[in-house]
Amino acid sequence: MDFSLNEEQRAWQMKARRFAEEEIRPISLQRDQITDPFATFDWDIIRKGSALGFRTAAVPKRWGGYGVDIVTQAVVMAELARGDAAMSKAFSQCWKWSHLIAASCTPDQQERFLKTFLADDTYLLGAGITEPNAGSDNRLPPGNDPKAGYRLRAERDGDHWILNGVKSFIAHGSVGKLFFVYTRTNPNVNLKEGSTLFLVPRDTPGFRIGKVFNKIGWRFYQNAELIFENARVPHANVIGEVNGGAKAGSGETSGFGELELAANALGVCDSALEMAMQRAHARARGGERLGDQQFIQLKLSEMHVLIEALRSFVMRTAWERDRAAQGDAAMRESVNADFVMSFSRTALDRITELNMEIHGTADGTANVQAEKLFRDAITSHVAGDIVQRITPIQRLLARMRAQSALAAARP
Amino acid sequence: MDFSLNEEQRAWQMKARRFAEEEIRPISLQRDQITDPFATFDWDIIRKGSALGFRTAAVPKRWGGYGVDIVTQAVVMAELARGDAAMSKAFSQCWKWSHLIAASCTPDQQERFLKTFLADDTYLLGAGITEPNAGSDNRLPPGNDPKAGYRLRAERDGDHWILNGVKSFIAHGSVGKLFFVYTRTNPNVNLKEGSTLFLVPRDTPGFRIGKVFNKIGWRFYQNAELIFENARVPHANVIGEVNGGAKAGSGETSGFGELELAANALGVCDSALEMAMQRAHARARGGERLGDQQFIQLKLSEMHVLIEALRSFVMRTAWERDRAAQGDAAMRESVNADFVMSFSRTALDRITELNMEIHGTADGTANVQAEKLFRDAITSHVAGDIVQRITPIQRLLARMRAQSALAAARP
Amino acid sequence: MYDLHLTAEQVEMREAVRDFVAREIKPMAAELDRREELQRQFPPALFDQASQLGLRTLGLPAEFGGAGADSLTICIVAEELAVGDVGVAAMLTETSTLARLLFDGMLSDEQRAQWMPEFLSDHRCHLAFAGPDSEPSDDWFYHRPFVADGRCPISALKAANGDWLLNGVQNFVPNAPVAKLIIVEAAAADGPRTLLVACNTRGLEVRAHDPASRNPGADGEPVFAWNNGTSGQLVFRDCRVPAKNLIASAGTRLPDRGGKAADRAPPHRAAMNLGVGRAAYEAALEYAKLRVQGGRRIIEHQAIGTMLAEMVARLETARSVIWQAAWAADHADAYADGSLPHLPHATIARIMTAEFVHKVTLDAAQIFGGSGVMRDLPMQKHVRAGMIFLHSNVSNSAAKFRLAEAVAGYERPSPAAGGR
Amino acid sequence: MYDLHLTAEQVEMREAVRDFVAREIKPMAAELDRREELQRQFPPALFDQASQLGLRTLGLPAEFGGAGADSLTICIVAEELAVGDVGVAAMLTETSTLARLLFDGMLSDEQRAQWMPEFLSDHRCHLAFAGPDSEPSDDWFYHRPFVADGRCPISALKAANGDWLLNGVQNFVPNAPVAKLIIVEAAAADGPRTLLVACNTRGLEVRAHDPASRNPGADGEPVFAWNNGTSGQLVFRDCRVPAKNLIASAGTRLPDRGGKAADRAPPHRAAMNLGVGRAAYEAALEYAKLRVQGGRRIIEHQAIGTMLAEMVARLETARSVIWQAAWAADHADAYADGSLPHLPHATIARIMTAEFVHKVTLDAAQIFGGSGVMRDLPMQKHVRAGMIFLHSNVSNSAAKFRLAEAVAGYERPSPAAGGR
Repeated sequence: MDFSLNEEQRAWQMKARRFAEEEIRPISLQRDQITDPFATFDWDIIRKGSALGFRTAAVPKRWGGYGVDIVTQAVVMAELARGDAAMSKAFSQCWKWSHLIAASCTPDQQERFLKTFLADDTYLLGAGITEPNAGSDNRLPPGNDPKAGYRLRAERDGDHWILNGVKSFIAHGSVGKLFFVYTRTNPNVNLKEGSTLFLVPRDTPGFRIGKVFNKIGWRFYQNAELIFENARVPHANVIGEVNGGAKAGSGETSGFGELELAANALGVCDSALEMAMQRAHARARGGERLGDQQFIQLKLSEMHVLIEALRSFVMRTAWERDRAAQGDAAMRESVNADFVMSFSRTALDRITELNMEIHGTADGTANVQAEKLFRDAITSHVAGDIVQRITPIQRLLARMRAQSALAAARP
Repeated sequence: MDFSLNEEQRAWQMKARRFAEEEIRPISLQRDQITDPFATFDWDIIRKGSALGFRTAAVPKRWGGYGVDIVTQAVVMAELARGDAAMSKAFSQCWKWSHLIAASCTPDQQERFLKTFLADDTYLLGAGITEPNAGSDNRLPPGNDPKAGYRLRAERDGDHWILNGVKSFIAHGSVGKLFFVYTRTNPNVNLKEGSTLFLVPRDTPGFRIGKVFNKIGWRFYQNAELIFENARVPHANVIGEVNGGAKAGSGETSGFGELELAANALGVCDSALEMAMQRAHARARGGERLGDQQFIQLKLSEMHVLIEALRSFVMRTAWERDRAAQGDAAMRESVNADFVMSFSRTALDRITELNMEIHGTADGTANVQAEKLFRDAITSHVAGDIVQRITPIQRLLARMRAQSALAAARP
Repeated sequence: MYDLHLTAEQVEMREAVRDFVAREIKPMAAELDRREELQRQFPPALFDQASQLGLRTLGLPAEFGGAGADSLTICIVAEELAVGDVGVAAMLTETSTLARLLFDGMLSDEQRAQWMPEFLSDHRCHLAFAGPDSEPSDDWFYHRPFVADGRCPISALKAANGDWLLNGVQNFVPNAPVAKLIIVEAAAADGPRTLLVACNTRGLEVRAHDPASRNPGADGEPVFAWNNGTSGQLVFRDCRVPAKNLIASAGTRLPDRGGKAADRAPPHRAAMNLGVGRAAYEAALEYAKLRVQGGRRIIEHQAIGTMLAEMVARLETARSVIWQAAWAADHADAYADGSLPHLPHATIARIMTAEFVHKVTLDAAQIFGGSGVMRDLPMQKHVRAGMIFLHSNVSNSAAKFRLAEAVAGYERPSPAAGGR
Repeated sequence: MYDLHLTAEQVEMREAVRDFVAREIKPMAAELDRREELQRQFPPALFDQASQLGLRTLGLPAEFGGAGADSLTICIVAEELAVGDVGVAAMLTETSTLARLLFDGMLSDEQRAQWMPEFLSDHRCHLAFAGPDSEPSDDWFYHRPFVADGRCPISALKAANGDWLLNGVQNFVPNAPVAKLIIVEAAAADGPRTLLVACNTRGLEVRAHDPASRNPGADGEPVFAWNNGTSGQLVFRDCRVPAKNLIASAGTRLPDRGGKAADRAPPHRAAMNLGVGRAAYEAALEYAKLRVQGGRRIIEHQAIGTMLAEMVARLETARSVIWQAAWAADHADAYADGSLPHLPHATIARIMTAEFVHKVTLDAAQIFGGSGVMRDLPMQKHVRAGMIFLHSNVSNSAAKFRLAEAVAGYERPSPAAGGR
């Protein structure tokens, strides 16, 4: 048992903390308050962060990246999110690719896209799954219903595929240069058997960006519509096999997606707690500090308890995912990444709300920063939703069934 | 970052797990259901556990114990509690002594009491703090009020002290052979300045056991009254200094007391989850398993999430306490042991209740074991109470004040 | 015209019951609390007094000799009784509810003429109901037809002369130890039959459950008695019940045991549940005003004050919604004229009260510290009683399914005959 | 006699407001929701219609030309309006509440004669109140005297002819952008004065808050507008107010802004809060009936069904306790005759409703998934409105302190004059 970071991990943590304090925090609120959802992005912070390695941190060393482990990734995400949840996610969104590419891409694809990604300090990545009528069905498809799940159509045309349809709410949709797009290549069978995953560069003919969604929080992080009108994508951009889209995506077993949001939430919680402790310490009325009041102490206590539980759980899970990546079969089976994401939801909602309570409101005004954290928190409420909560249980119960079937089969 | 146990820790875990399954669990419910609160104890399980080292696990090796670290202690407590919370506590209650003795006792005291403790496989330990009118005041004394806190009086009489008063709700009161008794040696000043801690063997003249409290849970673990009527205790049994009782007690900085209940709660939670998963897996109505129902899946999910968060937090805190014991100053300052105890309260209440929900009730009946776990859970509700929650916050805020005073004093 | 004034009769009834609780029930409950649940036995004198106050026949219409109280009054009384002792409240409410069901619905005129005089004149004549076994998951279904597979553990065989021969053992029958008349649903070869059986019928033995013995429940796992009243075991051995005691040729579903009828039934159980919460709150409030820690009465600490405020807010809110549901049970026209939305108010009252009171009892125990979990003090009884209300007789989970079906407009296909 | 029937007038009024909401407010609200909060401006035609329905003068007694509605009717209306748009509800309720306070309490007969005709005849004449600055911790005290140190940012200097010269800037005054008459509490050398100021008085400028500018709040930290109505900045520069406009020679405490008077005040704000919850619930219910995932309408999933059941149970319960408090505000005798316990029912309604609706809005947003957090869709507005009710105008934490003091029987020493 050892909960400490090694030297390299610690160095990344310090670098991220400094960057969050010196670069992210000073512009966080200002970017948040821009009304036009298209105008919230800031390329300068991306370039600065790229220079420090935050964009490419997760690309394995053999391809020229930093190849940091998942513990480091968790630590860096949390530190950056302490400055701004959306800006942290703008970097970590690119890490998914590193995981997926390692799991599922051909050397040719790696060659074509990784080099550009590493060289261009504004090269951002996105993935297109959600469609207006396909949300939780993508994640928990109902049996054999061919109508359930995403419907974006891809049809073969010689060496190319013709894509038609719309993806919505796509992260980095308006700023990304390369997208992982899930399509239906056989609309008559279910999602699992009839979908294909494509690499689609931004400049693909017939592919354009629609509206940017006007979210109430995570303002810097843009979610947009991707519109495909006879978009032509070369066959060489298929990831995995045709009609093997579900498999291509699930080859990435790091559990990074879940851990990513949990680590991000941890950073936001830290930021809220910092504010609340500072307020309790510094604010006085009639000679009495706010923090002298028992009901404030109880709120602070609840915040601390949830945060330290979350920190413990996030770091343990990150370690588990590293072990899984190194081939530990038991860890590969662990569903803690799902659970930690659910737990982060509880902690994040409660902690940002308690911070608002401690700051209070009066005369119809509220503390700007506390309110931003609350908005950021509820914006990510899809993480840790019902599907997120029941999926791992279904897996665990299925495993119990398989084991008892096995036991029953034995003499 | 490494969340795994080393070989020795793992061996203790396996030994405790086997003992819980083979020895504790078979008698747990039966002991629980005995009506007479005096009659619930079972010396046989104590002897068997002693033989395996569970009673003396925490005594340092140089005194002939096993000297296991705190991570191991946490793991063993959780495993034993999986069998029965009260039986686990019957062993771990003895470990406190090992911590306190290392921190505060003289070599002579160690010599006199440790040897007997190690040799006698039914030698159990207890500590007397609570009195009928002194509960939370002992832990959070109100400023300078000499009336607040315990009142048991000790007066000097040559080489002896004469003790008069009553302690209530004392763990192992009816079965212990040695007690750490907090007394007032100067009733005119506050608790901090006027209290003294004594070692009081069971056979001390003038000292006897009163009633055993009839708790609704933790039935095996007996809390009793200690009655002192001109009890004579030698001066050589003073721990630390006269009027230094508060300090003598606080010399034990392992945070073990808090961690103890959190680790115990973890074991009870594991036991409840096991039951609930088994029920969801095995019980079917009309061809459908209970676990196929979404609302059951959500309850199971909530249980898993809380348990894994708690496990992460308990193990991290145990590691921190080991580091603190090894001299790590930052870890010594950590208040996570308080926080993890608060968190364990939340998890324990919720998980045992969810287990009851999953088992349900009908026609005025309930599952016996599920109801026992619920009773055991609420019986420990004093752990994680208001005092427990606000004390660490007061320490953190005081630290902030000291730091800002320091900063202000600097040029 | 919206008006929350109680009638003078209602206020008087409440005062009378409060007085009865203070004088008779509380002193007795304090004594009983020190015993094992299954060994609690109520003194017969208590029955007499309660019956003389009209509590045994509270819900029975005046035309049949009862007190003819409306649902609101019944709830007011149930709450007050439960403040004193939830077991007494449950026992009296069970008899009062069954009396209405039996005498104002199930019995023919001849049957009523036969049993009514005895029931009315004997202050110790209580009622019990023994129906099919059920298990928790009976009510755990949503948006689909209900398939009841609970079986009657009692079998009925028709004798040549038309009498019925009952055989079988039924555990955990509420009111069994005190009932003089028992409504028994038994399985005959061609379907269920409901019979009225006097407790002294030859071949029927009423046994107390041994607290140490663990009977397997309907699902085969060990269970133990966990209700708020008194219950016992019925053993039928060739028990011959005359043909004229047949009171229904099919199964009987009690309205407060779930099902659509429960949606607008008077929320008696919720009212008792509220009484449990009040008992816990009142004890905690009194203690918080007396106990001094930290140099002042603990009620003056913000944390304790906040807890007490939350407790009283929840209890007042629960009462508000219980009374609304009680009134609605007697005033179906209020749904038609727009005064109330078309919702199952009794179900809502049940859900909210159970969750509120559960929290209230845990908080109250917290305020009491170690004394909150002592078997010989009343607080732990409140905590456990609160849990029982939360999980039994349609759990809150199942009640929410029923409420959701109501808002979704789901119409369940009628169950096969004999469903309970 | 306990009776929950609404009068025909109450039902009609509710139907009229529902109709108004459906026809006028909802279409407009959908449009307004796409704008930044501080740029929302209500179309004047809406004011006219609302006023013609009597909503602007709802609480004003009939003898003064108002609708003379009782507290229950006011709460029914406030809830319905807030289902349409909480901002419109807050604006109309502010004017209606202030109208009663002003014309039926603060003004002398002469003053009433001067202002009443204009107020009654001008459908667009709204009212605002500008009092001392407050900050959250103003109400965060328990079991000890209250020391208010909020200062009036507006100063009043008495001119030689008795007129008052006002100077200063006050931020975030509710209704400021729409008010034609403003009740101003200003600090004179010898204590506070309350004056009635017409919005077109020379020297008074009413400004909209720039959404991007961050004004420091009373505690010096940056704050931004966070209320449910419309608010603005008042700038006084040597604004001369005639002596006859002096309406109180001391400060003015509005009952629904906390303090003991709030305990039994009509729970208007709780009713609006409930309307917010209903808007969220109704949208979620509709969506859950339409949206198909997992092969069926999501309302048929147990998890969604349970959430909707909890939502509707909470809302019905909140309405029950709000109506109880509303009725109690008009019927003090019910406390005396034992129909209601001696408790601050408005405070209880406020606490329960705020917590319920907060949870309801979060659940509703959860059902909507990503659409629940889109700025140009109404759901996020409900979530934020719910948070505002939970934390502002006496936060729930402070309301619980007041309730706890009530059950503890704590009597606060009267505050020094001028406390708000």
